[in-house]
Amino acid sequence: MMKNDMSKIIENKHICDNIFELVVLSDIVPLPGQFYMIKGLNGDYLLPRPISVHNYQDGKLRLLYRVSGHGTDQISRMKVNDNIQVLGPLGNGFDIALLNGKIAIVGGGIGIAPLLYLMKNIESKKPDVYLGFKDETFCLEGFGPNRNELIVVTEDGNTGHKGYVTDFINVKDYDIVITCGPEIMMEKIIRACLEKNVEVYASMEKRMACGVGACLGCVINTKNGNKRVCKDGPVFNGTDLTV
Amino acid sequence: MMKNDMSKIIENKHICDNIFELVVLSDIVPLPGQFYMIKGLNGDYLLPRPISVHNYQDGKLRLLYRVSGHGTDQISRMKVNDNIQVLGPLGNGFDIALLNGKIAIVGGGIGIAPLLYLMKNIESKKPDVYLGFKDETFCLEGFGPNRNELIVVTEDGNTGHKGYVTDFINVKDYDIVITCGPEIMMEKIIRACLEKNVEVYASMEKRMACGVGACLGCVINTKNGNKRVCKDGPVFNGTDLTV
Amino acid sequence: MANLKVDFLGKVFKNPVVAASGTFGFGEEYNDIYDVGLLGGISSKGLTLKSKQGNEGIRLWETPMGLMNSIGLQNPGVESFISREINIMKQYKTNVIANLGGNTLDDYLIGVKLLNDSEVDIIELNISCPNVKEGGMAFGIKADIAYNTVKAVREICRKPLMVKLSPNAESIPEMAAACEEAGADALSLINTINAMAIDIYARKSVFNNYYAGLSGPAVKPIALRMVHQSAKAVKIPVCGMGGISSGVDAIEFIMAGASIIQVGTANFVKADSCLDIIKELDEFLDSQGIRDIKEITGII
Amino acid sequence: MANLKVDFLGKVFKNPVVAASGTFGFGEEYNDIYDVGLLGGISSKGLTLKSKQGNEGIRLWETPMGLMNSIGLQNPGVESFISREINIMKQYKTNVIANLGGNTLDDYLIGVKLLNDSEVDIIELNISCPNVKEGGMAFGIKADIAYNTVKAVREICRKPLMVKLSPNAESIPEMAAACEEAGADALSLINTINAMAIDIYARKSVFNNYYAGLSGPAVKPIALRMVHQSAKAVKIPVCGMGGISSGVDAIEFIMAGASIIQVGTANFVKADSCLDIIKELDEFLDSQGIRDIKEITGII
Ligand SMILES: Cc1cc2nc3c(=O)[nH]c(=O)nc-3n(C[C@H](O)[C@H](O)[C@H](O)COP(=O)(O)OP(=O)(O)OC[C@H]3O[C@@H](n4cnc5c(N)ncnc54)[C@H](O)[C@@H]3O)c2cc1C
Ligand SMILES: Cc1cc2nc3c(=O)[nH]c(=O)nc-3n(C[C@H](O)[C@H](O)[C@H](O)COP(=O)(O)OP(=O)(O)OC[C@H]3O[C@@H](n4cnc5c(N)ncnc54)[C@H](O)[C@@H]3O)c2cc1C
Ligand SMILES: Cc1cc2nc3c(=O)[nH]c(=O)nc-3n(C[C@H](O)[C@H](O)[C@H](O)COP(=O)(O)O)c2cc1C
Ligand SMILES: Cc1cc2nc3c(=O)[nH]c(=O)nc-3n(C[C@H](O)[C@H](O)[C@H](O)COP(=O)(O)O)c2cc1C
Ligand code: FES
Ligand code: FES
Repeated sequence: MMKNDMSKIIENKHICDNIFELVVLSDIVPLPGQFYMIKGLNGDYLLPRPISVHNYQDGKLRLLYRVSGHGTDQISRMKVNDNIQVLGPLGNGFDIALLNGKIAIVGGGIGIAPLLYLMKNIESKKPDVYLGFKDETFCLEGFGPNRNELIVVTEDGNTGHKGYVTDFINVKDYDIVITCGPEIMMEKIIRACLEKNVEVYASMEKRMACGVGACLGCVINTKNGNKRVCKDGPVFNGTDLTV
Repeated sequence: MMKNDMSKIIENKHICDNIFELVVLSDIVPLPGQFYMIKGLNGDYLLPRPISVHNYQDGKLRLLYRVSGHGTDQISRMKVNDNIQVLGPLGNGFDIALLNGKIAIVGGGIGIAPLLYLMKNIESKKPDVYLGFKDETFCLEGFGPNRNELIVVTEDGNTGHKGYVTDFINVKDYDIVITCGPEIMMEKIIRACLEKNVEVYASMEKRMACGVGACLGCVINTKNGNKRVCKDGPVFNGTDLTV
Repeated sequence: MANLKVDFLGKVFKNPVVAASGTFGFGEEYNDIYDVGLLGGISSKGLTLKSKQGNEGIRLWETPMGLMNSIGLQNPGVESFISREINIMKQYKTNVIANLGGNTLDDYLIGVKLLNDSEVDIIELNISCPNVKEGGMAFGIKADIAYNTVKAVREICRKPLMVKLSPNAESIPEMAAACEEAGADALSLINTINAMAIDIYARKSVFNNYYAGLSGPAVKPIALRMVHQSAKAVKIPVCGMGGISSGVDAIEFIMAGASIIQVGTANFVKADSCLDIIKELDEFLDSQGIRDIKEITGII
Repeated sequence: MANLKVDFLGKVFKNPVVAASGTFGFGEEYNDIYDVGLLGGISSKGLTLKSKQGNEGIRLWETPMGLMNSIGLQNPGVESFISREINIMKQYKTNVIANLGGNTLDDYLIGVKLLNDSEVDIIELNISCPNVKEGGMAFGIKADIAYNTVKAVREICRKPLMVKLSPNAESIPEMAAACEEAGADALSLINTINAMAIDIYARKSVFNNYYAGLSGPAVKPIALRMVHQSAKAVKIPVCGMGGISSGVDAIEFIMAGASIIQVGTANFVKADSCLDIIKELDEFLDSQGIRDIKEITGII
């Protein structure tokens, strides 16, 4: 079941840099890794934008997004009480039941967005969390050090370790690695895991139109043929991917 | 000289019904009857909207507008401090030097917008003011009864006289009549004036693209051939018009 | 409640709103959002004789109020359609239109033969595909090639045959007339308009195939003109589309001569756009005191 | 500061940005807003041999990110242009392009003869006007008619001759090649696309002439495709236009093969759009380390 609705904006807050958090009411409890197609009502752009669930609690859906172009810029200008179009939850999400053993979560930049809600859902499994940023870090609190091991890496060493997050994780230490972030980061992680026979799940990104699996605009090549990121993903098992 | 600029919005106030007042800073003192091409920056419409100067004082330009479609709706949603595109002042405006003798100003609905600033500019000439509305009246204060004779007419008799403003003016009583409002109202006034040999000036409306006289999209037929409402008008002498 | 029901090629459409080919899959994804049985019909994803993987590279690109796509007809093939997807479509209580493409005349003919024995209500022959025998120029560009294709298909086709015109045709009125003469029962138009986008930083065309198809509100004024031209050029009914996003848009197409309409890109903009359009059609007719939508079909 | 200077038909354009015909009058109105001498050139309002009053009824209509117009070539006529308006244009230190329309071949020929002796830098032959001798079909639809027209004009024309193509042409590559063969020195495109709008309440077409011309950002992807096709089809230089509103748009057209570009509808959206575009061109080139705009012309 998915919801196609006008929702009133509860919050649309500037977090830092070009990162914002949008909060809307939503009845449906999403799975971690699922996403929503979001569109302002009076924008001069056509297609809704895919944004992952960042957190969900007590009917409040939180979406963390980076202003990276025209559509997200328009969304960031919307005010509390404005109506916004929210279609979702969409996609497969992570299959929590499969996530057992020693788990690492590896996020990069705005790719950390879906990982907070994932973490909350597998907190009892005490995953280690690796987060990489360019310079400014954001939303670290949620992943809080009292909850699990938190390794923060910035390219300039501003906060935490200096370098790339991929240099600070030894995938062999884990049974399962979960990753979301820039393509190049995910590729490195996936390759390392496949080499070491570590189970790996990645949340993929592709331009979308329908977001529900109808237009075939968002397919990726997998070992089992074309798969739709919006419907068959966005979460894929690394063994299916052709990296 | 005209200005083509991004201006910061000082005020964008709901007056009543679907009437709003927009206030921006502007260095150039406009002539009464001139107008501006107004456009929000992120709207999903292409063409700026022509809006008359409603008032101008101390560098503050006031525009009174009715939300009647998509563009004006978008303008009405803009907030204080947002940037807005303002091109103007444009058009000929009223030639104050020509306005002598006993003057009547006849406005209808949102057509009263340009008449307040006109009135302020010819206050010393003590014009009589006739204003017609459908039901709710607005912005009457500016035309204040202490300044001149003010005759208010509403179709439902809610405020002032009941009926059409055209039924309450005897154009013969005046040397000059100035009108702005719905086409049908202006036509009646112009015809009456031409019949009675009373000088009459009307502010005309046409769809516009450039607003500066270049595209020839806004022409009206006059006795002297096609005239551009944006450049040769919007104020026309009744004797030129083919009503 | 005005009467929105339309007879089209002998089928009853409960309203004139049909989901456009390629934008609605085989209906099942949108049926998770609303009951797609409320639509007048659904046109299937474009089918080819053999299954196709479609194009590599970027498949979607947004333009000002438009969408470019280069899906490349990814589809399961006619045989799979007949054994599987048609059953999905058939469970929704609405008309099932099979959109059929092909690169050779034989592709079309074999495909039609297979569909003849299926449960599809209407075949929509998509003649915008590149014609491999004619050097890649689409069947839908030159009226004489279209005529031959449609005529051959007509001879073996036992389903109502609707031919989908390409806006890239040399002349829309000539193309429309040629398809009518060749035996089409109806026309549908427009397919997407050939267009281009360039990634100026990468210094290359966004799409691997250079050009891609433009759809959405941006093309509506062009589509409306072409639908009007077609409706004037032929006596067979016309199914209009191209940028329809609202009841007002739909009414424009109907007044211009479309008996039914299709909605494509608007499904992406808002998933239940088709329902909004049906509602707005009804409201418009009521507000104007029109009791039957057929009263205004082609009045311009 | 990259080099934006372009040689085009033997004239020096200080930058490739030209104000498009019909959107800029004869330059004087926009010169009240900024120094139009900063532009690469200005194309005049479309001229006809005799003055024209243009069309009755609504002349402008907004569409999603587009503009429809039906001005109907209101203009003072070639003779008035030569005695009056050209002098206005000539005071701005930029190239003056005379855009010339006509309903018969004779109109064109007499017009060109008059312009031969004037100070215009380039003649832009607009072949989108309805050809009265051919029953109202525009000169610019069929390549053979265009060929004959351009050839006849070429024989008497002593100015650089740029032929402005209509996007409604049956085939853009064939049309481009025909005009080149007939002796055109350059091509410009696109003119507006035939389109329609309906006032559903009045139940009639918005425009008295039924159809009108669509321009603006909505048509950009189509225009870009046509400019690319033309540039590939001919060796003569191409002037590209259609929906250009930003430096990025302009670069796309230049990469697709346009040596210079024109800006039309964008002037209405923001009066000094041309200046913004020139600035953005410069910034893009600098940011990419490109020292001369010619390095990227037609690289796709
Ligand atoms: C499943 C999924 C989940 C996502 N979750 C988040 C999230 O939680 N937070 C967040 O900030 N971003 C997320 N993204 C990326 C986000 O969708 C894009 O950054 C956004 O669409 C860019 O739109 P724009 O208006 O800023 O850019 P524009 O340049 O205006 O976009 C133009 C078009 O390109 C598409 N596009 C551009 N960049 C991307 C991209 N990286 N991925 C997919 N489409 C793109 C847009 O959707 C749009 O159709 C997610 C993407 C996917 C596919
Ligand atoms: C010289 C002049 C001065 C004006 N002064 C004022 C004023 O002070 N206050 C005010 O409220 N209105 C004024 N108007 C009318 C105002 O411009 C229109 O109401 C407005 O453009 C409608 O835009 P929209 O976005 O609401 O409607 P839409 O329906 O979205 O407009 C679509 C297109 O039609 C044009 N259009 C629609 N209605 C009109 C109209 N009545 N006149 C001209 N173009 C129209 C729009 O400009 C736009 O290009 C003036 C018009 C002119 C010509
Ligand atoms: C993503 C996408 C895929 C499409 N696939 C097909 C197709 O397979 N067969 C076909 O005939 N038309 C296809 N079309 C064209 C549409 O059916 C329709 O003709 C066109 O998009 C214009 O309508 P619209 O503006 O409402 O989208 C496709 C359009 C889009 C946007
Ligand atoms: C109001 C208007 C008037 C036009 N008049 C002419 C004309 O007289 N001659 C001509 O060749 N093109 C004319 N055009 C077409 C433009 O020059 C240009 O080819 C077209 O608008 C596409 O460019 P654009 O999208 O940048 O506007 C006109 C366009 C508009 C919008
Ligand atoms: S976005 Fe349409 S199939 Fe994925
Ligand atoms: S709006 Fe362009 S001439 Fe008046």
